[in-house]
Amino acid sequence: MTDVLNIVEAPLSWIILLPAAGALLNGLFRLKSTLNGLLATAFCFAAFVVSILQFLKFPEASKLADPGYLWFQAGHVKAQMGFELTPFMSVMLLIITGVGTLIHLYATSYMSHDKSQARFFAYLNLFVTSMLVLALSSDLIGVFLGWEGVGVCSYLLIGFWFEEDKNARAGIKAFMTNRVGDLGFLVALFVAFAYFGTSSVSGIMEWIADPGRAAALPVWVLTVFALAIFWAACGKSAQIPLYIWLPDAMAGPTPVSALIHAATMVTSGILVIVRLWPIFATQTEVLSVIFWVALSTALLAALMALTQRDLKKVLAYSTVSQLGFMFAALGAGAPTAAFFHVVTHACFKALLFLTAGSVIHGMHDEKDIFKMGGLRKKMPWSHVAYLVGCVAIAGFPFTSGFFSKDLILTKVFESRGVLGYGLLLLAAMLTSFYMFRSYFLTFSSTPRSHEAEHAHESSAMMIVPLMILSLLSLFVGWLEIPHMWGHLQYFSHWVESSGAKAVEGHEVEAATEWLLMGIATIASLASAFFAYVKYKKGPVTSSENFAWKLSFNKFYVDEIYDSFILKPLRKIGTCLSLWIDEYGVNGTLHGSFASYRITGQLASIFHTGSVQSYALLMLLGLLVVWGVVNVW
Amino acid sequence: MIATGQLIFSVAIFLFCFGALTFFTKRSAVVALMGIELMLNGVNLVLVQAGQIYKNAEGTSLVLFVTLVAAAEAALALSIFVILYRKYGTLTLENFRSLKG
Amino acid sequence: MVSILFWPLLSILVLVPFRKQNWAQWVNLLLHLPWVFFLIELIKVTPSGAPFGLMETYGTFPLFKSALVLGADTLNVSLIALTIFLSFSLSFYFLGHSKISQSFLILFQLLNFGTIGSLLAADAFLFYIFWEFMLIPLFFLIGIWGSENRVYAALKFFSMTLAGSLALLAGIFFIVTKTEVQSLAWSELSRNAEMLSAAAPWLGWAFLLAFLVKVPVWPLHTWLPDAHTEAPTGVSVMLAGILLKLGVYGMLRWVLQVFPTLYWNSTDLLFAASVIGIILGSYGALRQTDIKRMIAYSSVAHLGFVVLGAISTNATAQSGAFFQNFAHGLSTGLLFLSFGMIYDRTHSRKLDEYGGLASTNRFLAFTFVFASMASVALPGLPGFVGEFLILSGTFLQKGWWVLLPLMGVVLGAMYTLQLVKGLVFGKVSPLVESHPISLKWNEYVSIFPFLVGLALLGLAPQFLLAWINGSIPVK
Amino acid sequence: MNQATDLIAGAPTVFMWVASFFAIFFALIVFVSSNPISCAVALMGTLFSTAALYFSLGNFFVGAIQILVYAGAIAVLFVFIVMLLDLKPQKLKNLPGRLPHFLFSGLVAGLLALFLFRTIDLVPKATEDSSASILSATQYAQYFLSQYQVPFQAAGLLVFGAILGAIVLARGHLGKKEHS
Repeated sequence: MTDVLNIVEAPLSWIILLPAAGALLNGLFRLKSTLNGLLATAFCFAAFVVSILQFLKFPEASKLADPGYLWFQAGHVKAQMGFELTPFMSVMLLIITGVGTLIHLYATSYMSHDKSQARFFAYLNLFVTSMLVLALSSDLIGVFLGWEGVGVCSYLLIGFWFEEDKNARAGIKAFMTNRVGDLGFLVALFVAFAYFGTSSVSGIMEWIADPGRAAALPVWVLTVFALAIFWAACGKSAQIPLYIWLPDAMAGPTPVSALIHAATMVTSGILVIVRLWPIFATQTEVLSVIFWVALSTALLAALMALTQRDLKKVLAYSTVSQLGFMFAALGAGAPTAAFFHVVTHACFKALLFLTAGSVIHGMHDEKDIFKMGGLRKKMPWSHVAYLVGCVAIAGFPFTSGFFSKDLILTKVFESRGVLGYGLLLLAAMLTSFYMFRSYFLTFSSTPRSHEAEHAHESSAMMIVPLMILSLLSLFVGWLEIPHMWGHLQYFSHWVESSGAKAVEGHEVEAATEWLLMGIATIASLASAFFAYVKYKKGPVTSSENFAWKLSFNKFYVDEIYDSFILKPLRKIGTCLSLWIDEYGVNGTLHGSFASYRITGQLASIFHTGSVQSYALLMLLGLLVVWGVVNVW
Repeated sequence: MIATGQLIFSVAIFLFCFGALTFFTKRSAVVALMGIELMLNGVNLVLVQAGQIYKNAEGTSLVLFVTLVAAAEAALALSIFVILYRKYGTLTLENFRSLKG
Repeated sequence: MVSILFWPLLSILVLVPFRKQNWAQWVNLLLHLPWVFFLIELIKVTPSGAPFGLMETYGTFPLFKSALVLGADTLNVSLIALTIFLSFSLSFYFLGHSKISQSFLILFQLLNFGTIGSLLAADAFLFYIFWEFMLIPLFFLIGIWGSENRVYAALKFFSMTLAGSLALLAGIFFIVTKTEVQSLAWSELSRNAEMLSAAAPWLGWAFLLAFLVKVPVWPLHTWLPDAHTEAPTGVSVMLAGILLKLGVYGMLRWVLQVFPTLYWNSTDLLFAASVIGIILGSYGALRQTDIKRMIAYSSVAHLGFVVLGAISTNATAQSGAFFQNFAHGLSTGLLFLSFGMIYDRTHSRKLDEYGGLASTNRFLAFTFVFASMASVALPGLPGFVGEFLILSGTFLQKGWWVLLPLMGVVLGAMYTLQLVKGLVFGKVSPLVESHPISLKWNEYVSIFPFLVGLALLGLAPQFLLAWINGSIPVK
Repeated sequence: MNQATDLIAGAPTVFMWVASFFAIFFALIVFVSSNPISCAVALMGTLFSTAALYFSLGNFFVGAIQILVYAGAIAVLFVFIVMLLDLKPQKLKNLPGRLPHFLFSGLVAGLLALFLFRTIDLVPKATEDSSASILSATQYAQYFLSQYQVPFQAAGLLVFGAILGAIVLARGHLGKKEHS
């Protein structure tokens, strides 16, 4: 690390305590109407203000630290509950608290008529707290505390309307998949404590930096560590094997999907990898694994999103596919590109989800886009916001999506060559196609259902956050202009300064970069136009061919999981335990009891009751004994 | 020829066995009791014989006690039989099965 | 130490005159106060270093080479603290409870006396006496106050545990007669441990068997689901809270330090048994329809983790195992207690008859979810601290074998969430609808210490960990 | 008096043979007969013949006791009871039913006799020491009051208990009207 590391003491724990206090208060007191919501938003906003203060400290200080207290310590495991803030994480902090506050404000009016608001906002604040713990804690084990805390909050929030069974089941599915992912994190922690002796990120970095000790490590340690962290990231950020929970997570209220399943929680996987980047930088095989998994996720999710009818499901699959983009950037060895896309994605995906929420709110909880249509006139503000969101995500020129996606595409081109670039470009085209499909189906042509006629615009408190987010998703891109146009590479400076150097792939000359940018823009514009042509008038009753069915039923992945993994495991386990417990051990036990009873009954045969037979038996006994004595 | 001692001993054996047989097979309680008296006599015979052989009074004293016990036992048993007869009307041993386990 | 041991007996004498039920319940509560005072005194004076740091001998049994020797160190004093904690909060729960009669309370105090006795005993024979003594009140408590087939459960529990401890008695007789050990005091036994292990190979196993039955290690665990399901709420809280831990304490104290060679040879076998216990215990819980049996099977899985830690050679897993005792005691205790309160009103244990508790009684639903999160070892709650230490210790020692118990962590989450979904979330079932649950003040007070305990041990467990780390047998 | 001593030592006299024959014969009748009265009489017969055997052995005191107590009291008691309860002769009706029982007891008794007869040769020969003489009743009495003082008292107590028992059983019974 070139510049001298002056670590500044900072009250980071305050950022966490504020939303925690909000959660506690909301939990305890059920205030009337929207007061709970406002209380939660206030606390979140306070956290936002404090994080801005910390953000401003950054040019001088290279890292903020708050030692916190010793959580637990036994044998070789020492868990310190301390907090630290690196430059790039402070940006993420702003996203979490900033977008979080907007979403809290939006949720206050969105949930205004719900009967248990206090519980909702308690969970929401609890979520923000655990997300902050995840982002801020200095030790990996603290990160894990936030990691699982976030998992529990998403379980509680997805299953918030617990009356319907399917919500509760969706919550369980989310928690279980996250739990399977967290096993990876646990393994990483075990390896860290066993081989690095500590789980604090800075401690591990020193261990890696010092060549002497790094050489002493068995060769597999770093690879296993990186793979375990990636497995946990797959669980949390919904990559190929463990993405199944995200589409079902739409069962929760829309602000939840916006906050958790778009902006903050799903990006935690990338945050951890970027923080531990020096380890990943050295593991080329792991990076290629990450790249190909991410690429296939992006493609698969994009394909699945093509035929979805439920507006939120479309956005859910698009989130999975955008996360695929971010991980692809990581796989291509460019943490800056990945993190930049995290930021831009947080803005426009939150915007898209919130607009979808206001649309559904206006349409009295009707989610099916085939039944919508013609909402342009009825919900003008939502329409504008949704359009901006689509434009940004599709990557139209000069929007934030354009810059971040283009950066990823160039980085992928540099390190993974044309094949990787081509597939990712295809995914990008699919993204803009299905986004504009959903746009035209909801907003253009004529209303197709009773609710569509009477759709009403949402209240101001919902529109204001939308407008702020749309401005953000338009202009946040300007922070990282490609170096040919100007030297305002604010972002990469941020990320590199916190220790995440990009892997030096062969730099691409400016000309090819121009070419790549041109191809990307033309591709997204073309697919948008294609969507316009196809869906201008309304839903096209496409023939139920095999490909369509495959995509609509999500490639039957859920069914495959159930029939090949979940059901057999449960079946084998339960009947195994049934057989062994009930019949095996209990059997032997009852057998032994039964044997006592049987011998008892045998003995009673001799008690015929007649005195004479007793005397006879006694004499017989005597003779037998006498005989034995004589013979022996 | 067999000596006196052996003759007396064999008589005692016969008496004892016949007493046992009567006790086992007789269906009337009183006769069963007689069987017991027979067995006791068999024992007395052996005791007397031993007393004579060793020329001391132990044999005789034991016989005396045995006889006394036999008398007490007979008295009590028979009065019990009387009650049983009154209560159950019969004295055949098969009917008294209350001990059945 | 004697005061804390004989206080339950004294409180029985005090309880005798109070025939009327609620009088007895109030007196029982008040009798707990001096007990807590004695505990604090004992905690102040307990050394944290050598095992059985503080020894007191009172008189001897001439014929049997043993003496009334009581010993205290942080291991058993911390468990005594847990016992008193559970008994204290339970005594709040008992106030105004229809089924808790005077004889119940007397038997309950007898149980406490047995528990604390076997914890404090520093003499093999004395330990055996208290170990057996505990069974008697438990047998009657389950046998009389339990639910449907309580007699079967009580009989099964009694016979299995008795069979185990008879092996212990045989071992003690063998030591007294065959070996030249001067006295049965723990210090004496542990001093010539090699001679004891050499004396007879089966001797160590005789001791170990008694404890394996008590900590339900996998093959010997079938008494636990029946005993826990049929036992009344108070007893199942004590059973899950402290009595299972006695088995672990026994293993650490009387087998690890008295027969070290045997203990370390049998670790592979015990590892297999505990791992199977974890997995089959979780699957056992998964297939239950009866809620209390589900919680009981979860205890089998959790205790599997504790045994996993207790047989490892490094200090991390050992202190993790001992800490897990407290975590499990509180979380399962709270689960049983909160469900007990529901059961007192609805009298049904079938999971599918329940649903939607969250909409009728919010506080109880919160407690239940909180307790099940603790039992799922969610970080921030004590379960995680214990389980993490155990698993990282096992990883250090056994390497990639740790993946098997890790599966148990996922299975644990599966059945707990299934239980929570069935009971708390979902549509409001007619049963829950027709029995509106409004908790009395003493029930709130009895739940409160558990919540505080779980939160405190979850976020700041270091005060307890530092205290017990001193006398963990394996350094 | 020494003539008596060789009585035991010498060959059994004719009188002894006759007495033992009668004893065994009467015992057989007790066993065989199905009529209780004949059993009772046969029992008396056995008692008298054993008394004769005692005389033949030279132990006149025991013989006298036998006749007085046993034959005189107990046998008479039996006859009295048989007469009182006028027990009908027990026809051996379900003989087949009891056959296994008969056979089994016969087997056991036979086995017992076999075992005992095997030990018959262990019976010691009478010692030729003529110094010991047949003791008279007074000498027996001294024995009872000196060496066997305690058993003697116990016997007295036993008899007392028996008498009490008999009275209580009989009297208690009369109180209640019982019909069979």
